[in-house]
Amino acid sequence: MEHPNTLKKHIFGFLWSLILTFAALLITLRTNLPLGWKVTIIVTLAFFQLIIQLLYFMHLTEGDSKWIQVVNIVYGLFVAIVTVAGSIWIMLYNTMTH
Amino acid sequence: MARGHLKKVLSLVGLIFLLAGCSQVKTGVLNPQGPVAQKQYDLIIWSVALMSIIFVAVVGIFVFVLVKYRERPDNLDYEPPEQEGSRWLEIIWTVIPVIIVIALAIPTTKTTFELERSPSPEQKPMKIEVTSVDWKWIFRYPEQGIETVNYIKIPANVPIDFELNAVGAMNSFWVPELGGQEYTMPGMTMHLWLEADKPGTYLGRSSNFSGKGFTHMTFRVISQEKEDFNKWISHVKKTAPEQTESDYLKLMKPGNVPEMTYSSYPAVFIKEYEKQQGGEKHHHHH
Amino acid sequence: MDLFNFKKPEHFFVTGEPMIYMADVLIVLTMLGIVFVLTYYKKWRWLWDEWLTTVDHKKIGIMYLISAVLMLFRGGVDAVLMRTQLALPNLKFLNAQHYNEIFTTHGTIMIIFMAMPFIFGLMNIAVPLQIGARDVAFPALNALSFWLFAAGALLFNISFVIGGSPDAGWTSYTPLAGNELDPGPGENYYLLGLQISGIGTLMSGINFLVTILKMRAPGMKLMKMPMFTWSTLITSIIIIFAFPVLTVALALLTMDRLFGAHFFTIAGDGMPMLWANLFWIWGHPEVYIVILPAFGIFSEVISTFARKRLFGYSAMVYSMVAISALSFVVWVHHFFTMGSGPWINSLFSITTMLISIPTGVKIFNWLFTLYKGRIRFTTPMLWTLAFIPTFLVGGITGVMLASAPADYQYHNSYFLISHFHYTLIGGTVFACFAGLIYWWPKMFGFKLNERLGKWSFWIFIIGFNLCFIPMYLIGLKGMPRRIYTYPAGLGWGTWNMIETIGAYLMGIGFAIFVYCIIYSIRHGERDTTGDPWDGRTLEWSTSSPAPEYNFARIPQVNEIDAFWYRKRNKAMKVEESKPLKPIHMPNKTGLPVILSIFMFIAGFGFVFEWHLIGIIGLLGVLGCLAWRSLHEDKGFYIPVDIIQQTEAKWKKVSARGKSITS
Amino acid sequence: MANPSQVDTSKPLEYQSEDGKLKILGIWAFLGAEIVLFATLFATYLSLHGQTAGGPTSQDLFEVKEFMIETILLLTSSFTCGLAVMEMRKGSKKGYLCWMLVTLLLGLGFLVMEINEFATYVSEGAGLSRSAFLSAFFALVGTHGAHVTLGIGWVLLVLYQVYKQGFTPVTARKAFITGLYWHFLDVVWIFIFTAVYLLGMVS
Repeated sequence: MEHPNTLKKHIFGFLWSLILTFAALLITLRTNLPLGWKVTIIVTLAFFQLIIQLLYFMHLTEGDSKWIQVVNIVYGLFVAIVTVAGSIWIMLYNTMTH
Repeated sequence: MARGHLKKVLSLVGLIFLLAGCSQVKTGVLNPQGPVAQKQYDLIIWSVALMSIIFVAVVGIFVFVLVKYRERPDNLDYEPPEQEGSRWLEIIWTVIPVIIVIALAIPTTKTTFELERSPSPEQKPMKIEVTSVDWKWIFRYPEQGIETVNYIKIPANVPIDFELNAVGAMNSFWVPELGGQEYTMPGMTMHLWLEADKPGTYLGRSSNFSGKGFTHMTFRVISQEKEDFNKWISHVKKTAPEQTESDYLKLMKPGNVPEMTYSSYPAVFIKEYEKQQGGEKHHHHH
Repeated sequence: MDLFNFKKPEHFFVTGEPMIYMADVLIVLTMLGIVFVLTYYKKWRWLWDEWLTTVDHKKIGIMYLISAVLMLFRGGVDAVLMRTQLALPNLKFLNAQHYNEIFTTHGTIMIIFMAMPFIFGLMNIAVPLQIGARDVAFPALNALSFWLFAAGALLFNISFVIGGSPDAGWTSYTPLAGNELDPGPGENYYLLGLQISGIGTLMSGINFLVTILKMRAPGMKLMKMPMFTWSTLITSIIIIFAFPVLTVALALLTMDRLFGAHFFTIAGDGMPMLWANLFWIWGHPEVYIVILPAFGIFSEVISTFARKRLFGYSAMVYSMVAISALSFVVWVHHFFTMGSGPWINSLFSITTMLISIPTGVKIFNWLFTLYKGRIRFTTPMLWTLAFIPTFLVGGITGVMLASAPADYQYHNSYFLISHFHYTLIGGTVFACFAGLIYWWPKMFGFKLNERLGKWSFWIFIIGFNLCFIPMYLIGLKGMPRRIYTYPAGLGWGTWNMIETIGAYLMGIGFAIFVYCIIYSIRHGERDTTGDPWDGRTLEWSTSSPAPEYNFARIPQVNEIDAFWYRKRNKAMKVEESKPLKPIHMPNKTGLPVILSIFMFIAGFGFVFEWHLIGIIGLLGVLGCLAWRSLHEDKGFYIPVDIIQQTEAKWKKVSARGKSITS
Repeated sequence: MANPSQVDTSKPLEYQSEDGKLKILGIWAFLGAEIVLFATLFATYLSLHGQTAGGPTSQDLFEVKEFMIETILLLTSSFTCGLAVMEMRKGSKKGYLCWMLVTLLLGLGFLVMEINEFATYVSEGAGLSRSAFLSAFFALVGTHGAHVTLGIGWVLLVLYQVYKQGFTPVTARKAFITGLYWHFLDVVWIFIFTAVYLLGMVS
């Protein structure tokens, strides 16, 4: 647990982040998926990248306070998602339902 | 049936609480004069009734423990027991509030959706366009082609579809006796249904702070029998002045003005002007 | 953006009102007085060494409390002025503009510059002592938090005499608060004052989070922490995740006003409603930021004066956790009437109602803590007991407001005003009084006079209810908030008169409280034992006032209410037999004050759109940060013999005190 | 403030002192706050994306090549920053300094491209005050850019201290914390890349 950041892991993380980035680019520009699908897929890919950075580069699960760190990030993401999704719903779609 | 009965009893309890100690409370929100205000009034009374259960329970326990367990000269050697808590009590005072919340949430949701629709769907509605301007209310009757400022006349028992707009600051359009309010916002058209049961005059106002002249941003709502209303319309058509573009622009300047009546208004010019003031309108999908 | 624009605003010094000239004179006289006293008694050095550069959480707490009481006075004067104007129909005591400014500053000051620092003051005083720590995790950062708060508060308050007060309400809704409808420095003061103190608040949140999670005495598991510490922890979490929203919202409106951006303007396709949305995403959690610590204080006071451990401890904790999560998903109930559709309104109605469930759990747990207790009616206990029915009324009207269709009738009316004063005064302000009186001996070594305290309590409580109960009624009678006058004949007059009388009584209650402090400084009962209330938590196990290092030996904790059990089990002696070690303490630093002065300069510059001054201020801030990075504070050690001397002195006085009383 | 005498040598240097642990946890809490700060800017941007006031839209402005290069620069800098911290844990001062310099250069490259992008938009009349959409674009992307700028300054201060003092519990902690901050900026950029640039190309 103490020294997980070997060179191999870093390279692994870097390659994955490149792959995910280009995948998102290709899906957006080179496919004919409906917009809703594109949005869903590339946002999901972004969250995968987030996890990779947190685990491989940022050592989120390291140290005495790893659980606090994880809960902290999860709570932050909860508020972030509520803020973004809630605002979009309220600002753009609030009266479209009837 | 049983629930309806309970509701009545509780409503009574609620009313007693609300009215305790005050005689002439019957104005404003507590004096509903139309179906919309009536629905909201019923919901208010229902919530007061539900809340009084909690109120009575808590105050009861509170007074009891204070009297019974206060320190007295004769109990100074009493050492209170160390209680960790009680699973059963915890469950009781979680479950009962949950039930109360459900009992309030269901009519709340139902009424929220109902208020989006005409209160009397079988009646042909009338449309009135409302624009709040710093610091006055402009009302246009698109079907009749007339315009009033700081007062409206409406036919009783006809659902009115108020289309709310604003130039300048946000305001809120509120006629307590006819129903709850809705904001008027620049660049965002909104709708509010109201209806009066019978002829009468009610006070309306802006309830959302909008600057210096806000306090005096009131208007009268005069509900009349249909014939009287129609007579008024034709009278206005015959006698009131036409609104010119410069009359309109004068109204757009900040300030309070008295009640006014116009037999017509420059519709195309106004539309252009308000579009320019309000930016591109977004989301009004009614 | 013109760097070298030093345009003077139309009215640099506010003029025209006799009241303002009076205030000007008073301010100048007070400042001259302070300077004179400090110089005459050669106290400048003392001020700098003991207070301005201190990093001691206890002193920082005291400075927060002094500021908060001053701000309570200022906000209270605002309130009394408003109530005077509304006492009778058609009064001309204040004009519309003046009234608008006063309700704006009243709201902003009470929430941001009174309630927040009051709570932070009490947290600073009590939390490190409650968890058996020497200080907070980042003492210098703690000082910086305070000084940034002070800079923000000062900036906001000088708007009164320089440049003009903000006048768009404490919610500062756009487009009214935009440049087009409200030009001039007033709103800029609001934006920058809040921004600067908000940054300080965020840092306090981080500081207390780390302090509580990492610096507890050995054996104090999370579920053995005192309830006030728990509430501080939860509050810190809410601060960390809510305040950035305010930071951004304020920054965006600042960009609209200063740099021609179009977030909230009608021109350029901005959305005025977006401000309301962002403001309340922060604003609702903010309500819980000031109410949860209040719950914590009440928990401590109730369990101390009922001589019983808190009933349902774990349920109390879980309900706070639930409240913290729910507080982020209810914000739309502040603008049900802004065209949100029925789906949104229904959903947010229900989430809002859900908050009442954990809150109810807490109320019942307090009641059952009292049950089978032996209740002592001390002043802190009176404030706490008064809280229960008061907050209950605030809470049930809150549930009523949560019902969207009913809210269409309550919204923006005096019904709403009364509701949130019942929660914020009945919750937060009562807790501030309770906590201040409760921890007063720990701060200063003497108790406040109980008789005067009770007088101030009863007068305040009677005044409070006289003032706010009629507001529910006139709200239902259609009286909206923020009108500066009203005509006769609507049936509002009598009630308004009663409200005004109530407001004056609250003012008198506050005045008696201030007199009580002054009286007690000379005549208050000295606290020689460190434990004047027969307390339960660790802060009462050290001397009053606590020594610089808090505890000579870090206590070992085995139970909830650690000190209570130690007293029962006579474990004090065991504790005292352990050897003393030198204690490591952080050094004083002047950097927080200096950085905050730069921040103030930056804020002042941007208020008047003197961008060069603003940028110079910001560069100063960056310079301070860089300096700090290069000068790590290594701290110093208090040697054992000094600790021994300090402890011996206290023990001697304490023993003498005990022999006298027993 | 924690007692410096409590040292646990079984941990990496930055975690050895109590003070280091506190500060690392503090920075995590700060990053939690930063998540919400950027989320608010994203919420604003996504609400205002269509509010162009007849001015240029995202499709008119964004260039795939430009933002892809920016993205690759920042992703790579995050990687090299990770390598630097790895070198630090091996105790190699030289390795750390070298990789961190590479990181800074990549970051600087990113910054130059971004400033260039902004300058182009402004010169095309697509500045901050053109429309709500552009206000929100500059606020979001600009705040990230400001963070990168501050990050560069901060890293430079730390590099200087590591260069002078070598690795102590204090400098190691500082190096680790700046590393966390730098990775975090990369994470934020991934979301800007997704929600601003990619989505801006198709809607």
